[in-house]
Amino acid sequence: MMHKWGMVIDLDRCSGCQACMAACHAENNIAIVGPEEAAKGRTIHWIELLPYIEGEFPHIKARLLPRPCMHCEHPACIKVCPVGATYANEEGIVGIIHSRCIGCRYCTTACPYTVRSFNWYEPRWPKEMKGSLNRDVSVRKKGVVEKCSFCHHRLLRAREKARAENRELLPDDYIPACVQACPSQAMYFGDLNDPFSKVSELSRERRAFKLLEDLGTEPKVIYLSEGM
Amino acid sequence: MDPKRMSLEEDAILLQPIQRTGKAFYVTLFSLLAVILWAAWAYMYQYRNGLGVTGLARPIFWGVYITNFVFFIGISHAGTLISAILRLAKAEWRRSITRSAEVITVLVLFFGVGNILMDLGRPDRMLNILQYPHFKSPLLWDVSSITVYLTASSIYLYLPLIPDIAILRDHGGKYQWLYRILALGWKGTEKQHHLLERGISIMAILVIPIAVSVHTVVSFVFAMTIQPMWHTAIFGPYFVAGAIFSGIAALIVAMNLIRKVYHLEDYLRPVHFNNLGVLLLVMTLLWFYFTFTEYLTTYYGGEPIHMTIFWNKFTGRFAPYFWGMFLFCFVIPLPILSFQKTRTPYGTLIASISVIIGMWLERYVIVVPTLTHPRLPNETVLYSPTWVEWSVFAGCVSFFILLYMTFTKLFPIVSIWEVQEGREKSMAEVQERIKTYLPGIGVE
Amino acid sequence: MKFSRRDFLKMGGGVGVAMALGGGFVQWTHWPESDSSNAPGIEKWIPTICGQCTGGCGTLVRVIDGWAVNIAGNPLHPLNRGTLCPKGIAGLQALYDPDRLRSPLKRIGNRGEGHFEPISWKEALHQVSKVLIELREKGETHQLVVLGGRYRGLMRSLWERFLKAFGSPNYIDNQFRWEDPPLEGLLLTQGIYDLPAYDIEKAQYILSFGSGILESFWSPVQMLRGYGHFRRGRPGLRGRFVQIESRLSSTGIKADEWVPIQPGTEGVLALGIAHMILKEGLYHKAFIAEQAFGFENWKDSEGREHLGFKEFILSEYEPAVVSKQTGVPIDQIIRLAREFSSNLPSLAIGYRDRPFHQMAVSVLNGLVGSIDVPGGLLIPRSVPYRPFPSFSEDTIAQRGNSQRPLFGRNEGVGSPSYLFAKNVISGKPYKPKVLFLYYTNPLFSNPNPEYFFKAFQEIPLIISFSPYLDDSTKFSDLVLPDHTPFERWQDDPVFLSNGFPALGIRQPVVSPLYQTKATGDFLLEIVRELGGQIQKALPWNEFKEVMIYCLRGVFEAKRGDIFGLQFDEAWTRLLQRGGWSVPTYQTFEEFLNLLYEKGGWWDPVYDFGERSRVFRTPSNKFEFYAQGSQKTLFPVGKIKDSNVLPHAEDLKQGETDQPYPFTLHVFRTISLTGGRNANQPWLQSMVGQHLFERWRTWVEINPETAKKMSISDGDWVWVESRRGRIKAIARHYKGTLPNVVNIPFGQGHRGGGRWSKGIGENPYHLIDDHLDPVTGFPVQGTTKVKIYKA
Amino acid sequence: MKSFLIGLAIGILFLLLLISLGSSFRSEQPLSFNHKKHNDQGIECTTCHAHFKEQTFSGMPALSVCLECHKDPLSQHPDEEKIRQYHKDGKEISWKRLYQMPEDIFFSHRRHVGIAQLDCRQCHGEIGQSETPPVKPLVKMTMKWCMDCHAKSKANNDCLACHV
Repeated sequence: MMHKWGMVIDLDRCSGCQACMAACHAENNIAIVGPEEAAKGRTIHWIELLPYIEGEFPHIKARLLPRPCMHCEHPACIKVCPVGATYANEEGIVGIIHSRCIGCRYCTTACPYTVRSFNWYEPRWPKEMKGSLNRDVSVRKKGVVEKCSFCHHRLLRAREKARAENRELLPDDYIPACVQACPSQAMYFGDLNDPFSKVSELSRERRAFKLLEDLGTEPKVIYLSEGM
Repeated sequence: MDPKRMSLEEDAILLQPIQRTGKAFYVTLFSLLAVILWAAWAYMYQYRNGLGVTGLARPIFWGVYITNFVFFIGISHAGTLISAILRLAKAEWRRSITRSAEVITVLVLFFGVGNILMDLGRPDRMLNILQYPHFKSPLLWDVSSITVYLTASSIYLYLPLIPDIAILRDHGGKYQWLYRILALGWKGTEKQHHLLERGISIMAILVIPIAVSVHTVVSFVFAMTIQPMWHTAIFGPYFVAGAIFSGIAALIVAMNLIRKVYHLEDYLRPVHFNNLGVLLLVMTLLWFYFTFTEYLTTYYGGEPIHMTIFWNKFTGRFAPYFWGMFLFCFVIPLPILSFQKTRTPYGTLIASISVIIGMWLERYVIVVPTLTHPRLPNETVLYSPTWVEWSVFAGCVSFFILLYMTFTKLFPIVSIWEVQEGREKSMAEVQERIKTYLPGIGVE
Repeated sequence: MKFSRRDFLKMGGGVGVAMALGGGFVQWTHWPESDSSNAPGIEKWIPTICGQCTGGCGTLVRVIDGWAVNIAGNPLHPLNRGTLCPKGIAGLQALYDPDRLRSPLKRIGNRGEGHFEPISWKEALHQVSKVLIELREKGETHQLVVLGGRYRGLMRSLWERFLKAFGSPNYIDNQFRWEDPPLEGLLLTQGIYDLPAYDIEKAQYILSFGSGILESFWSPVQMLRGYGHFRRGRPGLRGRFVQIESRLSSTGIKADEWVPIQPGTEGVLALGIAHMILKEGLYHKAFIAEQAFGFENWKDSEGREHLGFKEFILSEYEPAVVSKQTGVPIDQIIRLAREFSSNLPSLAIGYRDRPFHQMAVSVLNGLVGSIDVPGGLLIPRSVPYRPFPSFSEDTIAQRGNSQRPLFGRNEGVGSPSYLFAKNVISGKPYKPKVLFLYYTNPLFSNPNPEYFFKAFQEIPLIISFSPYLDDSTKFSDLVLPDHTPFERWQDDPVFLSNGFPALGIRQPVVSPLYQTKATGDFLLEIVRELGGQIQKALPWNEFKEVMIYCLRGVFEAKRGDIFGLQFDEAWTRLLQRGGWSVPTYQTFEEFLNLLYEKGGWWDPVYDFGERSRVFRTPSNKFEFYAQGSQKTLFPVGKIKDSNVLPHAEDLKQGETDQPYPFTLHVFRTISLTGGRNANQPWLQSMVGQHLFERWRTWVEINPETAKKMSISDGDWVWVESRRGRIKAIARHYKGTLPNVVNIPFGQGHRGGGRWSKGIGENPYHLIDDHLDPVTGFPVQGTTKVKIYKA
Repeated sequence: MKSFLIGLAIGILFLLLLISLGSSFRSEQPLSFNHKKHNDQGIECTTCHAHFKEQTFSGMPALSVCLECHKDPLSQHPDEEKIRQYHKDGKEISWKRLYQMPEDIFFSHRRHVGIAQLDCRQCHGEIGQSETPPVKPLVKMTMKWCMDCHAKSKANNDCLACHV
């Protein structure tokens, strides 16, 4: 059976440390956006820790929630792309073909989770840093949209490795960088089609919920709520 | 009716703009050119550096360019739709105004499309839309329907222009070669006339659904997403109504200018303005009705995510824009247009300028606030358009005026043959027609 | 058709125009190519130790073509088991920081202006050794001072050995951080002045008194990993966690309950909780009976009656009294006391507050018996290094060593650095001539850096070993840049939250990028220049040799093993005790190779019940009455009992509150916990994620208060204390007390690189002069400020 | 005016010609390597391009590999001396790569050669028979070319299988 890659984030384990964010930057060659541009809101994060701070002092209900791309089953972004530069593949990963994107930013406005970012300028690195870019991932050009790919390049490498070693792809062969880095081990990744995978099991827990579930986008990122 | 036979004495003034060009024209021309060059430079600056030079950011991915896109497409409804409706309704007073309306349509469409192209992050890949079209995307529906609309309205502009071009061809003067080509050998025979009339009426019928579809589809760009205050069925009719609203306003402004500059007071009379004023009044009320419905629906439903945006428009950061829109779209035009005393050319001009400003604001208030408040927590980003965006906007407006001006210098802006036809033939026709539904008239 | 010459000319013009237009068009449409060099290459994963903070996580660095391309946690390192914190990942940006120093530098122009010229290492060595030889010749060796910061392992021993052989008593430790665990509390109760281990993985209940355990812990990943386990690692058992803090920090957000409290009164609340535990008899009776001292009233050897903890607390800290001081409701105090003492094992973790407030937190652990038990506070064993060979000082060194040290008294209690600065300013007992700065940046990361500015001005020669031009380095005369952690050899002895000692090996993953030199190697070069007894004391050529020398002790200890998978502790213990321990290595060579290959060594055993290790107090017990403090803190004169029992200290909240209505609370976020990380864009882009703040300094104000002052969210404001003022963005934050404002630490570098210099402000410039008499360090939460629109 | 327009037209044509010529990629190798000669000696591709079976890339010949045979003169070819010159200078030979995948393509030699057992010639053509180093790829690789082959060999044609 086809894999259906999904992620489970246990908010009870999550410590809000943002290692996922940094790991994602390092893995995916995300552009460095300096202070002036950051103040305008041009920072790019494929996964971002979102704060929910409700109530009034001193009775506050606050939550921190890491938000990658949801890789929805019914994504709002794919439909609207006029050139088909973003699509969902058979394994459910919503990908972007950066070399086809015309930069109309329709997908960015259509995504209810605002996970997509745009390259307002040509991403540049000081020459001292260029060699340390991840060679498995493209460096985006200015004027295209980008977002979390579930570190799909890691899947390509893992598949290849498994094939070279003449074996099936094992559950731990492929995990995204954020999951790998997570110090409190709040993130799980795996095949949702496999009823016995860790993510499958967790996604059936009582604590499991999805973000903006009522929109019917059917995210493949599942959260486990805090508390008992 | 042989054009050679046509006496032009009466309507000579209509050819004057083509025959004579004053100093004022060149002054205007060069100042417009200056603005356009400046805007071109601004765009080049954006092209080289990226969209970072605009005020856009995450999550406000769309701003002035998209606002302009909707705005210009809206303005384009002035011409074709109004002229087509008036033609079909056989409103006699239309004869002197249809051309000036149709020209707006054709010219302004380019700027609507242009703004969307300028909004692209990768204009160099623009042709991907044709190479890899993805028809699920409302943007592609736009591309299709705007292309059809542009074609249809160009034809619709061109057909009634043929006899007038023939007049120009036969009258001597500059650009004979151009007129010769464009006149398509018009001789004014009965057959030709018949064909022309047929063509015009077919186009008039065709163009109405197309025009309606265009603006509906433009609204779909927003309504098809699931974003709060965009995802609503009212957007189709709301946008169409708004488009006609701003279109008529644009037409009134254009007519006022033509009237003043080319001294066409005899052709564009207060009654035209009065009639259009009434139409604008109707649209004002319709606009209010739609706006009211839309916001009431939102308010009554009271969904929190919608209400955030709602209150932001009513009392929050976007209140100046929202209430500005209300002021310009409703409060100012309504009283002016309500009374015949103030439905003068001058009165309607004021109301129309107000409406145009208001309708631009309306589009802004539709595009930006929703994007400012996405469903999930996001950083507070304030969108303020930069000089690049304003320059490009100014450039678009200037370019449009320039093209319009140039048109009036090449072709008569009031349809000569139609006016004459009206004078000669319609009189009889009208009498005939009236006879069919009123007793006691025309019985000589 | 005939062409005239004129026509040809015109045609030529046409061609020219076409070419010009075309060329221009091509030029104009030319899309600037992005400039990455994504050439593929063979990848290697090299284990090393992260150097971004003091955490000591093991990392694997992915190296392709000599470039470090990515960093992952080392799955074998027991401290982080393959995971990392954001700082660790940004280590890549520390290595490839474009603003790193590229060679030794010599100051030109005035001090602090930041003008330097590059010099060679040879010249640098010559200059330094000349100065040091001069000190030796003049018998002024004690005027060499080493100011050392937050690092671990043999480098520290090397410095101390060097100073001893050279003849200076002045190794000044500048490690103090408010955010550290309550070390003074541990000293007072257990006689240990070192980091304890908090076994949170096995704890059931954590009461954090202002401790940023999820943000600013000294070893973040071990705490974060432990936290995950504490919450969800034990089926059916979910640890409960309460955060008591004046600000709703990320830690507070993650806690089950946030208890807002007046800043600086966390210790008082601890006393209130202790009161309720005593009153309700909920304390751990066995522990108190067997392992505690000073709980009940007692008689000393001279027969004098002394007040005991129980009576003192019961009489002084009624919940009503505590509630008034702290702002925490009485019923909440009662509930916390009951929860804390009934969900065992429970842990109370504080921060480096005033010493007796720290002690108040520490005694809570004693009250519930959470000392040296699973899920409690543990005292880890250290890594069994082989000691340095013995040597004898020469006469010059002896003379120098006998001088009074510049930090005065107290045998290393508290922070000697401020005392040092004060002494330097006053010139008593003497002024230093040469100052080495190693792994420290006091002009930035010490509260109220003015002390150090003034002190540094008095020192004729300052030599910095920092690889970056940080604030202090900018102020120095000679810069001898160290390798960054990924370019050098170093040992990293650390311990885990369950008390197991571990030893990580830091090894170069890339060859040094620039003309930098490991400070250890350089120090040994100096030693060779100095010769004589000094060289005999340090008979090594490079730091790696020092490391290998000492590692032999680990090899010969016959305990522990190379990093491997988790294994059963009980089984290991059995093997070790029986003398059957069979490590994976036979020879020392093998041991070293495995060490470099796997990343380190550990000893997965914690021995419970070794009293002499756990209680190093005069009574050899857990002291509710700090007997030991009489020697260390109050060396002269008699003291009142209530002074050495945990008590509420004078809050010293400034004289008049009127002009400065707010208390300043400086906090750290996980990204910029240390001052070292500011020039790393990845971290800068997520400094204050709870408010989406990045790349700047903001000040958190209670929304209601702000509204009253008509300060809107996002306004620029001045925050002014008696010491100065800084400009920051005002942010409405609901997790702020109405009378407190919070400012993050980490920004506002005066030195530093392109991504840190001049970005944001350093709130430490606002901190008041007042130093705690015991710790010698400024006290958190005593500075008053006012705020107004800029 | 007319002549000017004619000139303009000629100019534009000329320009287009230039652009189309300029767009074809050319590269000169530092020394004139003879694939055929080496091939005829029975030297395998892997000898010089060491990595294509295990790595994503195939790798250019390392100087040390050349020196294994060319340490002392073997032939009369003037370029042979260059090898030893490189050795003397302590530099690697700066081979130019003929085939350059776009940056957003994840291409793996291991997958194509090691796993799928494709013949080198499938993509590199008869480079083994070339006597002088070709200045441009012998097989022009386009996306369509890749996808046709993928379709034919039932390989994955998903966008994300190559685009990263």
